[in-house]
Amino acid sequence: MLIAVLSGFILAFIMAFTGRWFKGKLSLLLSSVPVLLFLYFLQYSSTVAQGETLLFSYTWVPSMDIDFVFYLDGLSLLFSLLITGIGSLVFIYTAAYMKNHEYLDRFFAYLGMFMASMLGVVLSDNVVTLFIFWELTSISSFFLIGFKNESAESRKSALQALVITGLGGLFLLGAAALLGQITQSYSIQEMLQSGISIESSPLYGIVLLLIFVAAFTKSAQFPFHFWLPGAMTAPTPVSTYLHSATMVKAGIYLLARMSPLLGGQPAWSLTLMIFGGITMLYAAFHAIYRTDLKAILAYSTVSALGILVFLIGMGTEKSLLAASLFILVHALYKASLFLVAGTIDHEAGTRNLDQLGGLRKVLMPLAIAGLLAAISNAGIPPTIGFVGKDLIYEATLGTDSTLWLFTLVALITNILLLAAGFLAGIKPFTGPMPDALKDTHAAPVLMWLPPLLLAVLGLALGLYPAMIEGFTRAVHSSLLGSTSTAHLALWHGFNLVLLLSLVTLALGVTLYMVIRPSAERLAKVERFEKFSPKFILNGLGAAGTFFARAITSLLQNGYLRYYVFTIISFLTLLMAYKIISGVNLYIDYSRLSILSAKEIIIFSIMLASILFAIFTNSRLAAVASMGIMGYSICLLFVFFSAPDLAMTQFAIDTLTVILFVLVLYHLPKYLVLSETGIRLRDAALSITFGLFMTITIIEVLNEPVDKITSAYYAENAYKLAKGKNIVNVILVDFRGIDTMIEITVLAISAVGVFGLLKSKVNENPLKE
Amino acid sequence: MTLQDYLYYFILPVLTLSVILLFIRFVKGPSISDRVVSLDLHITTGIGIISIYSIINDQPTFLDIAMILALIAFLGTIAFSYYIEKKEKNE
Amino acid sequence: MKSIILKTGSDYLLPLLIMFSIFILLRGHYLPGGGFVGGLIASIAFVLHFFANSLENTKNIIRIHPGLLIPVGLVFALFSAIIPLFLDQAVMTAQWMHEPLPVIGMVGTALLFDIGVYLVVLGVTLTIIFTISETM
Amino acid sequence: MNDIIIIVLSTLGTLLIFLAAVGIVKMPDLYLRISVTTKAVTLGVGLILASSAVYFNEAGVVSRVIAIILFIFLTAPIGAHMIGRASYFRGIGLWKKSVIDDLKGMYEKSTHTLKSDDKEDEIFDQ
Amino acid sequence: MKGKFLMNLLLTFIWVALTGAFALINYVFGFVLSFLIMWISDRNNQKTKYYSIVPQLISFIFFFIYELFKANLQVAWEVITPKNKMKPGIVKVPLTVTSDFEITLLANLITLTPGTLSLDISGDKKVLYVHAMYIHDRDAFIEGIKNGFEKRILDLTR
Amino acid sequence: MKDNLIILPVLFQLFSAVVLLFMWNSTPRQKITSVLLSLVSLAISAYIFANVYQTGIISTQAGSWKAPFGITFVADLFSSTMVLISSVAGLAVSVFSTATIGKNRLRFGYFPVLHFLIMGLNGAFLTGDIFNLYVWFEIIIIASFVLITIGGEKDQLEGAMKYVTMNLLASSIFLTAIAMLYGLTGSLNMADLSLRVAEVQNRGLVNVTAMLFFVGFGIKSAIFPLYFWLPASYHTPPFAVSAIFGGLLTKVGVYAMLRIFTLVFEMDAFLSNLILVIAILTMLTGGLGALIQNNIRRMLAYLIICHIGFMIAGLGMSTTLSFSGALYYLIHDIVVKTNIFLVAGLIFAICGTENLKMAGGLYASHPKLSLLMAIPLFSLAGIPPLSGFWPKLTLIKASFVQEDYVVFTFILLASFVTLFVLARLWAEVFWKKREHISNDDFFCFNDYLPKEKAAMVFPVIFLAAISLFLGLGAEFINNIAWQIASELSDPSKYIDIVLGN
Amino acid sequence: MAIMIGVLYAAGIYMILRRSMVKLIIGLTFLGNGANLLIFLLGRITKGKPPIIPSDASLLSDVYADPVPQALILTAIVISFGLQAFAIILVKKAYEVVKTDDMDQMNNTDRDDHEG
Ligand code: NA
Ligand code: NA
Repeated sequence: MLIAVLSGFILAFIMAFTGRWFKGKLSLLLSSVPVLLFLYFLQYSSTVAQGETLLFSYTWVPSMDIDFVFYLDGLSLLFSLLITGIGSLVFIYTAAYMKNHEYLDRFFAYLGMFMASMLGVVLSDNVVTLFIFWELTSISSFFLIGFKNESAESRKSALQALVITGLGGLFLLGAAALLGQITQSYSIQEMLQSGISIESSPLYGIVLLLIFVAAFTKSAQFPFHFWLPGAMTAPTPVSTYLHSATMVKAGIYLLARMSPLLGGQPAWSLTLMIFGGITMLYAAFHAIYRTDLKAILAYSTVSALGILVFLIGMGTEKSLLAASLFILVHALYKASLFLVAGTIDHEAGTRNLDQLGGLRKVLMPLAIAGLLAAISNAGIPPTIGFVGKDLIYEATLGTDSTLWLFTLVALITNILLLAAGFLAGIKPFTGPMPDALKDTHAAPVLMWLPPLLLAVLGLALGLYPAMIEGFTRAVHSSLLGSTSTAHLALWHGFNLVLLLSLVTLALGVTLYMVIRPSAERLAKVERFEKFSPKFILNGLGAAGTFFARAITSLLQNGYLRYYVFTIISFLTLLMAYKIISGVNLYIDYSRLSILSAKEIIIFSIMLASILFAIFTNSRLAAVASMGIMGYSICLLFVFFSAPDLAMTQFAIDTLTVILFVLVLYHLPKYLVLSETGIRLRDAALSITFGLFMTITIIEVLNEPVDKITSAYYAENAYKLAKGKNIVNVILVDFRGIDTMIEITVLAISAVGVFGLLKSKVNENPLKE
Repeated sequence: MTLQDYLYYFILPVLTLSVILLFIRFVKGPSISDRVVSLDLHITTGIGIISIYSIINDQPTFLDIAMILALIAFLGTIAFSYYIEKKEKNE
Repeated sequence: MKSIILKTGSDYLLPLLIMFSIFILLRGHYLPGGGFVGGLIASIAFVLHFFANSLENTKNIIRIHPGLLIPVGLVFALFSAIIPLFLDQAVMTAQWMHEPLPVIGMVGTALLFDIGVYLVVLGVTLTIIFTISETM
Repeated sequence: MNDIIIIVLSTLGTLLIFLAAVGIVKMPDLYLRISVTTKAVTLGVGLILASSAVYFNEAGVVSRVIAIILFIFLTAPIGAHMIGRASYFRGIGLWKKSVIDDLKGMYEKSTHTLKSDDKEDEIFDQ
Repeated sequence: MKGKFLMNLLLTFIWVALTGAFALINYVFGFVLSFLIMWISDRNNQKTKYYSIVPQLISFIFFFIYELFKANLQVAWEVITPKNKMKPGIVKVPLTVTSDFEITLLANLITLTPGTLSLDISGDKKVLYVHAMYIHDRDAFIEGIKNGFEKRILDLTR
Repeated sequence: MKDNLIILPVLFQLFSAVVLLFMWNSTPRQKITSVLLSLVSLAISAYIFANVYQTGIISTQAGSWKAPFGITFVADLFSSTMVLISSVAGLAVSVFSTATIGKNRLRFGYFPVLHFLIMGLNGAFLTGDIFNLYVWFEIIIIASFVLITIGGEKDQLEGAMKYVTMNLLASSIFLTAIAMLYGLTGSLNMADLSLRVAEVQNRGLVNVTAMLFFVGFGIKSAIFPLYFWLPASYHTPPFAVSAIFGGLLTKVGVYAMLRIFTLVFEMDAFLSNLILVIAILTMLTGGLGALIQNNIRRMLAYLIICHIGFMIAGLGMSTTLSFSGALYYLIHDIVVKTNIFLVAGLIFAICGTENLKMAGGLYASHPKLSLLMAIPLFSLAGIPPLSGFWPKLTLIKASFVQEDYVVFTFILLASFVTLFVLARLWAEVFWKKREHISNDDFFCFNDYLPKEKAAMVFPVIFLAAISLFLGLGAEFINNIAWQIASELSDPSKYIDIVLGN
Repeated sequence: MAIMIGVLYAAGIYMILRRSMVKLIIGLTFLGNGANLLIFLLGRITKGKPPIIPSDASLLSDVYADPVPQALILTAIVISFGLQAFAIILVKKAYEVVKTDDMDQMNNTDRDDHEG
């Protein structure tokens, strides 16, 4: 199982090195991977359909409680089959669609990566590994969306998609960690079985929020939906695979998976129904205004995803059953429609409905596929779409109080979607063929067969829903969290549901007849873009950038003194707080050494030279007063019994002065001084800081201290280290390492000075 | 009054007073050369202070510092002269 | 800028100061001094010579590039640090000769180390000051 | 006896230093300050050092003191000379009541050389 | 190479004095040490002259100390009296001494004497410029130097 | 293993530097020697790490003076891990330098100083003495001063002025803090201090001292609002230098903080909250800064800051779990940041610019290299299961345990910003078509000798492989991080071993 | 003495806050001096008793100054000399290349659009 899940990565890895062999004819060979996987998963279908579940565990990071645990139940198997099945078709389709493309190998690598990630998402029982694969789908989709990477539009869409789904991913991470925190386990099954009630946890709200954002971003729910239409810049196989059949359903998958765990509460269902409802309506409206085939499909996908969210949110047995089936239904017809659109684009050179028509003449098989998919979408019997739509109406009608509202929403959405489906699946093939399309060729078999297969499958399943009944039941069980007894049928007899379906059909077809997609109509809608979430989020992004720029240029403004000011202010604040709040202020005068007159005078001289250095305009005078200060310190060292220090301080001071003198030789006079205000401000800060230092020092001096180290040195310097000047013994023996490093510092400094002075400026930082 | 007291209460104060006077010149300038001269005398006077201090504390060790002081102060003066002479006048 | 007085003076001061620096170096273990101050005094000697004469003159005296003293000094220090490692003792453990040498006194790795310090300080100071002067 | 010598020497030295300090404040121009103070202080410090030599009265200390004194006497005039000539070169003027200035105009600014008499100067000017 | 030998001995003594250890072995060590130091530092100066006449040296030192005290008192007086009788100026003193060592010695002695300061020596070593506090008579001043310090230096070195 | 061998990472680097100093005039020999010596030092570090991993904390007393009288060196798992990683980074940078550092810099001691720098890092990691730590810090800063200015270009000098000033300021504050500590306890040995600080009566003073340490180390580790030096300077030196800086320098500050605030000072509520607030602001300002940069290295510099926030947050939460998150992040960050600056170097070599707007087309021209570079890029972004992800997960867990949802929120936000920034980098540099044609005289990547190309690519592969291991081998690394965190949480064993109890 | 150290710190900070590079370095020197004196003071001061074992004794039994701070300061002084020397040269070089002593004019590398 692990190999099955990871095979896509292996494929991608192999492609990175052997890619050049797979750019031509051999590329079709790659399709064997998804096909084999599909067959592999198919073998479990009967088992699963019987209501069994399978668990595959592989150790990975046990210390973090993160392992590869793959859980195969109805839901995950459904998705696995979709992923590998549609994957197979997409692989095959791609081989033809992108024949001889320069980077075909990369494309397959990304597809493989994506497929593997997606399998990981749907199979993982461990929420963290689920997140990991989830994130990998975002990444691989980033590469896929941005595949035409030299187009700015394409890059922008890829980034946009990554931003939205990446953001969602992080929420999922949070959710995963939080769930783990609440239930002390990362395994979804264990969570379900542990009986710990997440609903009653105070963190429930946060978990929901996190899960919702994760799912909504991935599944393009309002207000995060806009990345999906944007992602249509990707090559059609990508749109088909990611943006209709699989990746966008990851959010749905997540909600479905979590439904038994988190569902049932008003917070869960209301939120999902509201957002799902808004999304399905909003996107459906948008769909019929588009002229670009793929845009239509994209919006209708968003809308369909809204329906799914809505259904899951409703959380009734019927709605979940509807969801279970609709996932499959939608995948089949939408993938088909996308592939159809891709082929049209490939052969006719445009996807613009304005310019399309009459293509049935040259692309007959494709027209059939389009028609079948469109009617499945429309929910016209005997397609599986009809079964799905029925279930949706049943579900909405099944709710008690607000039934009419839900049903109305579903109805309108379905009408719009029907029209949109016809626009995409039927319109290009009907009517007269525009002159521009006269030289359209027939599509190669690999480009019409996959959509046709999908469409036919939709038809077949509609005719024999029993074929998948057991399976759907298994899916339904997963969603319910208990065993399902659902029954699928094409024909339920004449009832309200059927009536609704008929109304849908009638109004939808009428709408299709009325609509004439055109640029002008599109423009009308786009006027409202100002209020669209995309625009608002873009605005937020711009505001964020502005904010980032403002903050950054405020902080990193280039003025060193400002930086230092900030740092010292920060330090002073911290010290002040600690001193005022915590230090027991008292002065024990007896512990303070009494200063003699000469020390006071030395201090006064130091003080004077400091002031002099501060206020003088002559640099040299400042240096000289620095020298004076050094010598005063040296005298202090003499008075306070530190001859070695005095010597060293003196020698160093002189050398420093010499260095200054040698260097200053070149520098100009002091430049403009800061304004008085700034000087006062700086002075205030400096003095405050100095004051706090003084207070701290006095307090530290009050503390008793037991210096065993010094006592040990006094005792043993001669006995053990054979030296009488204890300071020097410390330097060369007790703490000799310090001295060794110290001379190394000097050595490095010399190297630096030498280099700094001798090197010539060169502009190229890499190579001279 | 012991020798130490005498040194402590008379000699040292006078020497420090001299240091103050030297410092006045340092502050007054007016030219950099005046300051350098003052600096040099500071150090030389420092040598005197240190040797008095070594008597007071009975610590001949301090004379070593005086030795270093003498050696190096000279170099500082030379460096300053070097600088003063080399510096361009228009600066 | 050459002053005869300074030049003559420095001719006499140079050996005096070098000697003094060695004196300070050797006595460091017993009285104030040591490799560091010693090295500084030695470098001051050469710097003084350079002020009085020309850089070429002073360089001729030293013969080698002063920068070379740095790694040499570091080798001394490194040696005194690693010798004990070969004797299975902790790094920098002082090793002493059993009998004191005349004049210098007890000789051990500490002295070796101090000499290293002396050389590094000398090398560093001269490198810095000479480089500055060369590039002025 | 030693104490008296010490007191005399140190007092003398201290007074010299003090006078020099007064001098450096009082003297009207740089050159006077240098010439007044350098030596006074030098001698003063010498005396003080001598007093400490007397105090400790050990060969080691005495020799050290002698070394210091010698060194000061060697370096102080050189230092004074260096700073004086540099200052003159840089054009730091004499006191207004100065009676004579033989050095005026003798420096060759560009080459930092000093001439011994005026004639060359004239030749040079032509 | 008598001069060098003397210098060597001198350094040896200084060494012994510095270390304060008067054992024979220390003299030997000091001798070797100073020999090495001179070897290092003397490479550029081929012509070196050292004084050989010790008595003259001693008398010279006494003369110098005398001068020093005299001048110091003079200056002290000047400083403590409020009125000043100064007549400062820079005087050009022609030189008889020729070697660098002699010139340096002379200049330093002049500087050490309070009230006078050797400012500079001309490039051709013919003239010493001296700053002085009391120049009542220029020629007398020059004579004072030439007959005082310079003559004694010449006695000592030639 | 003989205990006193733990000092070898330091001494061997010193030895290397000295050997290289002796080769001053022969830069080709320096190159080979540096690489070989780096290899040996990697072996030494690995050997020490293996020993510590198996036998536990090892300490040695320099000069055989028993603690607290001499200077103690301690290799616990934390320090030996850090030493190992810095050797890894050192090797990579050394190899990269052989191709990318020009004569103008090699002639002025580039390689010796590089080894001095790593010596300083190793010393700082291994020492058990607070003043000795200061001294090692000084080695690090002087070596970094030299490296940041080497070559002496205008930008370098401008950046260096700020870098130098603020680092010197930090040193002064650090030294001040040490003085306070000595004044309060009379001791310098960190294990000994741990015991003595607890005995100080006037707790307020201990707190003030802790603040000084916090600010001192804070400047070095570039936390808010002390990080200004970093974006001002990190993009100015050669790429190899940026790499070692970006990888290791700020991390020493983090190391020191982790060490001091677990061993010497107790983490009280105020400190903990302070650190958390700072951590949040660090993540925020760093992330925002990175958002708007067009210069790749400036962008990365801000990301460094942003990610320091993660580690500091781990410190602030102050549980074994949060420590282990911070430590895992630390390990990951060193490897990946080093690598990413090397990647920036490669980008520059290929595109002739490090400006996002002008660079481009890398993916088209160097697809395999691009994929290689994607590894550090995405590791840094914390894409699971690469190395950046695990510690983040741990930190998030830790924040939940603490019920610190603000921290959690900002960790997510900062991760998000990082992801975005790096994706943007990818889109601009790798995907975008290169519009700007660099001038002809630019020495382009393709003009390099094969040997040099290999020297530029190999370190990236090497570090990428390690970061892959850090990610995919999460179990191993997480165990190490957890073990270190446990050592930090309960320093009694450390203290016992150092003091020989 | 405590006040003096406070003054040194204050002066150091004030100088660093000025615009001139030279003042900046002098400020850093002040800070360094302040820190050194701080170590010295906090090691507690003893007057007139250097930590040197008398020639006729083998250990220090009398009152003596604490040698540890002295050794630390010595190390710190030397190190800060190394750093300072470098900083001074850096100032010189920066002045030569950037042509200004004014730190306010060195904000090139902090501009958003700075091209490295
Ligand atoms: Na030292
Ligand atoms: Na030291």
